[in-house]
Amino acid sequence: MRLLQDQTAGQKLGESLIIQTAVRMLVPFIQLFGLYVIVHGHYSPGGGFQGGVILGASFVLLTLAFDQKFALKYMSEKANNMLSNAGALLFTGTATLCAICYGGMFLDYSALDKLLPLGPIAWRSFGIFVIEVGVGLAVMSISASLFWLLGSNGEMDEGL
Amino acid sequence: MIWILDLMILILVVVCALVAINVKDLLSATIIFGVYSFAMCLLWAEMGAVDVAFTEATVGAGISTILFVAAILHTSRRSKD
Amino acid sequence: MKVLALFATLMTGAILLYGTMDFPAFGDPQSPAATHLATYFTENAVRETHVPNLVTAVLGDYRGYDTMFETVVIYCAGLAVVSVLRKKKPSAPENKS
Amino acid sequence: MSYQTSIWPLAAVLISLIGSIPIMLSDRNPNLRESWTILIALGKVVIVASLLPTVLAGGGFEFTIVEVIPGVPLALRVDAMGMFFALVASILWFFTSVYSIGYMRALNEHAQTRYYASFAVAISATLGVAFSANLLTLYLFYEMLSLSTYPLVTHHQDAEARQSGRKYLTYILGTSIGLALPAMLIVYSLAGTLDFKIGGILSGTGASSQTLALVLVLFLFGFAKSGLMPFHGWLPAAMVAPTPVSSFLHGVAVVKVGVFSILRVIFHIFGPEQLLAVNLGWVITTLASITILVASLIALTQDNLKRRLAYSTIGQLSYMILGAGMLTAVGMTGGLLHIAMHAFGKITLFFCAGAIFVASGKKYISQMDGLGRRMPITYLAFMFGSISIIGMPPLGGFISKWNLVLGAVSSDQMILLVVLLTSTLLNAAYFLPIVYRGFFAESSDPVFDEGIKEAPLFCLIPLSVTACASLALFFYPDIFLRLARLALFP
Amino acid sequence: MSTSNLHVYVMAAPLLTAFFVNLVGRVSKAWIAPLTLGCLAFSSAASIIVLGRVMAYGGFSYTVGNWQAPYGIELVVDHLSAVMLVLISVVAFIATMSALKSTSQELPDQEYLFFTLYLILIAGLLGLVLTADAFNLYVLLEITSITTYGLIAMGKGRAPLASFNYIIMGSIGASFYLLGVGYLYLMTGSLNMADIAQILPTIGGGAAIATALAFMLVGLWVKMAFFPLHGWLPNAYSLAPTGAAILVAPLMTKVTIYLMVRVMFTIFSVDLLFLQNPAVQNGIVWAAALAIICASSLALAQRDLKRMLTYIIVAEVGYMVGGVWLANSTGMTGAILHIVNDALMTLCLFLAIAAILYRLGSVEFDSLQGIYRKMPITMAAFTVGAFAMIGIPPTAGFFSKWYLLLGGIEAGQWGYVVALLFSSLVNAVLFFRIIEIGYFHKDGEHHGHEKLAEAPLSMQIPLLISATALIVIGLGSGPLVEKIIKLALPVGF
Amino acid sequence: MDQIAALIIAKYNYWIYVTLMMIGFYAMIGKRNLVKKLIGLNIFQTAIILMFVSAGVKKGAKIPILDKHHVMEHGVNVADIVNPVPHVLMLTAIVVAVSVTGVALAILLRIYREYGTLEEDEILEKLGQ
Repeated sequence: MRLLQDQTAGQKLGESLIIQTAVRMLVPFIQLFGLYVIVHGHYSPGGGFQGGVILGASFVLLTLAFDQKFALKYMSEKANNMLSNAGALLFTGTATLCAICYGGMFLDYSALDKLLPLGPIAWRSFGIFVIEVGVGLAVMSISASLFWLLGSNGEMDEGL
Repeated sequence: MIWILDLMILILVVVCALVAINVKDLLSATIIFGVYSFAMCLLWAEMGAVDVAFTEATVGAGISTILFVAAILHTSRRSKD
Repeated sequence: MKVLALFATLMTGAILLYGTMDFPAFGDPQSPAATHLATYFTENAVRETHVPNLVTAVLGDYRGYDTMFETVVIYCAGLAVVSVLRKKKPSAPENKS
Repeated sequence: MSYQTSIWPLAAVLISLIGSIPIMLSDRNPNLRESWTILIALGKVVIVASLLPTVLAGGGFEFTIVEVIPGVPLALRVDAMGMFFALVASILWFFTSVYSIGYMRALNEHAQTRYYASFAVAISATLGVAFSANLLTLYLFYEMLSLSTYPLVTHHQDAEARQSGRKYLTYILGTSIGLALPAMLIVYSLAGTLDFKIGGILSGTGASSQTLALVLVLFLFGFAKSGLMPFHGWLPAAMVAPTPVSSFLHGVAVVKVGVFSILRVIFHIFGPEQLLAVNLGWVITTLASITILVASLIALTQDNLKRRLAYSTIGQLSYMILGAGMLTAVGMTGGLLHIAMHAFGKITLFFCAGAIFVASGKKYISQMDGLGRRMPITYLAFMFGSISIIGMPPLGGFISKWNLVLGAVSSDQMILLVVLLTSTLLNAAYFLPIVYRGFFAESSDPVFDEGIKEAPLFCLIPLSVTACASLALFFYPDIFLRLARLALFP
Repeated sequence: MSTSNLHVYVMAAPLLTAFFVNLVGRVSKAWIAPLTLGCLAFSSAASIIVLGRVMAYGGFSYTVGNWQAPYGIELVVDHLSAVMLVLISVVAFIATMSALKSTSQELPDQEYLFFTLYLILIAGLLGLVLTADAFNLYVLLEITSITTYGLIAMGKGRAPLASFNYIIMGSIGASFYLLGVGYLYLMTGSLNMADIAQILPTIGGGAAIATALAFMLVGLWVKMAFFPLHGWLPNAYSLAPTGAAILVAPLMTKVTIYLMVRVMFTIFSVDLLFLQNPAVQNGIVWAAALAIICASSLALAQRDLKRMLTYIIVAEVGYMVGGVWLANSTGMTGAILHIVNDALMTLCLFLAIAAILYRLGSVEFDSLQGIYRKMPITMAAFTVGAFAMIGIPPTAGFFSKWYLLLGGIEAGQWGYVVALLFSSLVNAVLFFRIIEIGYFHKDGEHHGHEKLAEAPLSMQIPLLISATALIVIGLGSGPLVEKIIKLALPVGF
Repeated sequence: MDQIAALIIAKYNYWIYVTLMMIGFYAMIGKRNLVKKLIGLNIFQTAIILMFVSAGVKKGAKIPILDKHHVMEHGVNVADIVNPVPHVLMLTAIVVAVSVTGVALAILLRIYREYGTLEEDEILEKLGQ
């Protein structure tokens, strides 16, 4: 709450308490929905990419309603970078792991069955899930960082 | 799929595209481009490409537009053509 | 310049339109595109991957190689933007590398 | 004829190429550097001479380095014709090395290391051309020679030298890439090989006479080092180089590489019989005759001694091409022999020009009145050289010219006889006045001329030796004659 | 079909290492060099083994994800792609040694970003060579492009503008290619190149197929800067950071030419390309000749070494496009050999430029006076590269030019032959102009050279390796052509 | 008349896509404003996506999300399901497009920092000075 007061004290044009409060309430739900879209990609439209963008959009919303410094508290630049690396690594790493497994080929998730026997087809399904998560992580962090960088002209301070 | 509806959206899309590249104010152009994206997304949803439509809605109409707006606010809105 | 651009555009458009003459009719269920690969995916994808969303199945598994590079593309975009745009503040310790 | 595989041809070619490395490394120590130069030159002569007996006995050597294009290896082969040229080049290089030391030290020239290193590479390339077993290898060494002589031409590094270097490269690289290379490609696509073969590789390929004529003309102009007009402009320009360069490279090695390449093409790519059959000899002889006459006339008008010698060279080179173009046995022998005879004569003349420049600093003929009394040995040598070039007995040049004249007669082309005689008169007209004025005219600047002495010993000895060699060749032309015969009638 | 994964590791090693470079490199710079060089050394070694296997047992196809060919994505390792794998990984390895040094000078704060993009670019190029799927090719094309946009934009001054131009042109190229793929997909329903090739004869040509071919080709031509579409290249390559230029300049256009060969001969048949449309074939060879002549002439007008080289690259593209379209096996051999040779020549020259820039900071002609005295080894290697560009034996450049010219003569395309010779002559003029300035201008005419010294060892070594390679490959081009390139010719030759 | 109507119904999607492509392409090469060029790029990309998606349409078919158990037991009638392949391809294409847009916008900001304008001719003018 104290933070909120600080924000309102230096209020700029377009920042309103109503919006800020609404956004605060909304953001967790948006993020939840983003996660849902990623996880539920097997059964409904959506998947890592769309979910990742929605997660990223939640940070965009935070930035728009408050300012960039505030949003960066939730995900620092460093964390952002780590996440994007982690996401991309999760995908490529899984792909390579499949190849390293004896008799497996690149991106052949069923080969992971040799590590943890769940059945080849189940592994295919699970493998898709894993890489969707990877895509989601990467897309989330990068869509957020794209907006932050463009919005602050590369300074990563106040934002728009 | 209703082809009349399809055609109407298509015409809307073409009009939006024409306006987007011809309007002098870049911010307007961007917003109209957002509309264009959204109409596209409708069209695809109507064609049965739900995933593509979903993606276009989040990306084309969402992130893309926002990035454009962010960039334009840091540069200039004016365009000579 | 503009005339030249217009001319190039019209030429390209004309060639593309010429190409569409051979296309199967819009929405034709017997078109080659709808029968060759699509048949296999529609019939087998769910059984082979246990993913009911065909798009996700094909995206994540059959054409996972594409998707991997798609992720790398956006990762590169992020990096490229950072490298192009990020202004260095000498005081900020976090930016020291 | 059987060829035995041997590494020695490669050694003969490479010794100076590899030798350029110690020369470059001993940059700081001129004495060591020059010792290396002499040593390598001597080694080269010894290797080439050691190959001579076998060749004279009708044998030869072969060495394949690597097959770079299907059917066309990089290969060396020592046959009589190559031996002929290699012998001339390696012997004269030895003398030039000695002469260079005297000349360069006397004038205290800069960048001497570069000079000696480039020289060593150039002689490697020359021997490479001589020993090439096919056209591709020849082309390789031909280009290597062009590139290695470029620093020598531009040695002085002033605006004029750079200009001349540019001209040199434009002519030589331009023609070799623009004309000789496509000609070579056409030959390859017709014959499927580029190997030098007695009787030619193009006979029996069924190429039309138009194609053959095109290829012939491309080759004639493509090897522009032969100075065939109108691609002769580089040679007078290249005279800005130090005199040893002019004498050896532009009197012997470079220009004769051009002629040698053309002779190779005529003898071993086309084959004289085929040229006779399609009646293309007149192309060669016409071009050569024009060059002979025009170059001799231009030489008359030159006041700069080295430029006069350069135009004389252009004219003399075409003698050799003319001889080959006659397509008769005697004529071709004469053409080939003229390579050796002219080499010894012309190098003497250039050595003398250099000696005069070292001793007196004079470049222009009009300033040289009375100089012969101050430098009798030099002028005597100059006289020997002139007479040899003019083709009067008792000097070597007579033998080759005599053969050429006989060739003209035997080929029933009286017009060629006229050309030969006219040009001989012109030769006499542009050389003898120099000698005459040197000995008998009054000095135009007696005060200045007072202090002029003979050039240093390092200069004087080589020019005396080559002058004597010219004389000796008249009496003992045996080796060269035998080699020439072997080359033409194995 | 093979279960060996080695060729995938060739591609995956730089890709995976890129992420680690990003993670570790931002903490400590010291890790960047060993990681980058290590993974590229691994790639080079692995690619050489792959080439050895292909030569011993023949080419094979590989299915990613173990899905059968038209359904999953297929990778093809045949002689041609194995050669390209070796070429790319080795060139990248050599270039990196030098790039590390010049980047630490030019972009001290952004090294980890630079090398992440750099490695992904290499992975993208390697992936492009392997793939046999028309759409996958588009994605990889975009990866290489997007990393290149980023790398180029990291340069100073006008670099962002050049990069933006490249984005527009590159996107047009990629989009045209994608349009072509779309047309093919609509007509055949398949994306696998070999599968499309099987279906095409049943359709038997027609407007859509012709349009697809035209758009794919034009798209790739934009990407490879084929002459009238070359506008983006000179600025982009000459303004890029040096470290990026020495990787991009030798590889980018050559890989795109490889792609053109792939697309043309894997998807479409020789019959469709050449026999049914001799006028088109003829026209493209003439266009290539024109490209060579125009680009060479433009190179003459430049007063900056780097810019001059970029125009030479454009001219070389004309060589190879012409060689491919000569429609005979000699021309094709020449084109493929020239891909290898040109990559090495360009590498050698750009490495020399990097060394000069590192010490001198400029490669304008005027500032090069007396450079031979100060940097003899660098300039010696530069001279070898220049000779190769001109095409002087025994350097590699001569032999590929030999085959190209021979192919031109066999096909009776005299315009192309004349253009090649003209361009060789122009190259001679260009390079001897530099040699003259650098060597034969008297010392002391230019100030600021007092402290100039030979480039550091880590830049000299790659330079010497590449210069030696030019001569070795030149001398070894006989066996190279007989044992590898002849087998790498596309089906139908 | 019926034939024309049939032709229109059969091909109108492709015509529209060509029109959109032309608009985008013209903006890319004909417009002087850099942002306009980028908008053109995006329009071009969506036009291609439209073409691909149109290729996947089947009249009266359902979206490509199936019922797992139903399919496992009874199989599926292919004609009832929209072709999923173009959708997969186009997801990738959209991502690529937005990535390119992002990078291009970043570079635009850099250009603006340097030259203070986004008009191509004005930039060239400044460079000429």
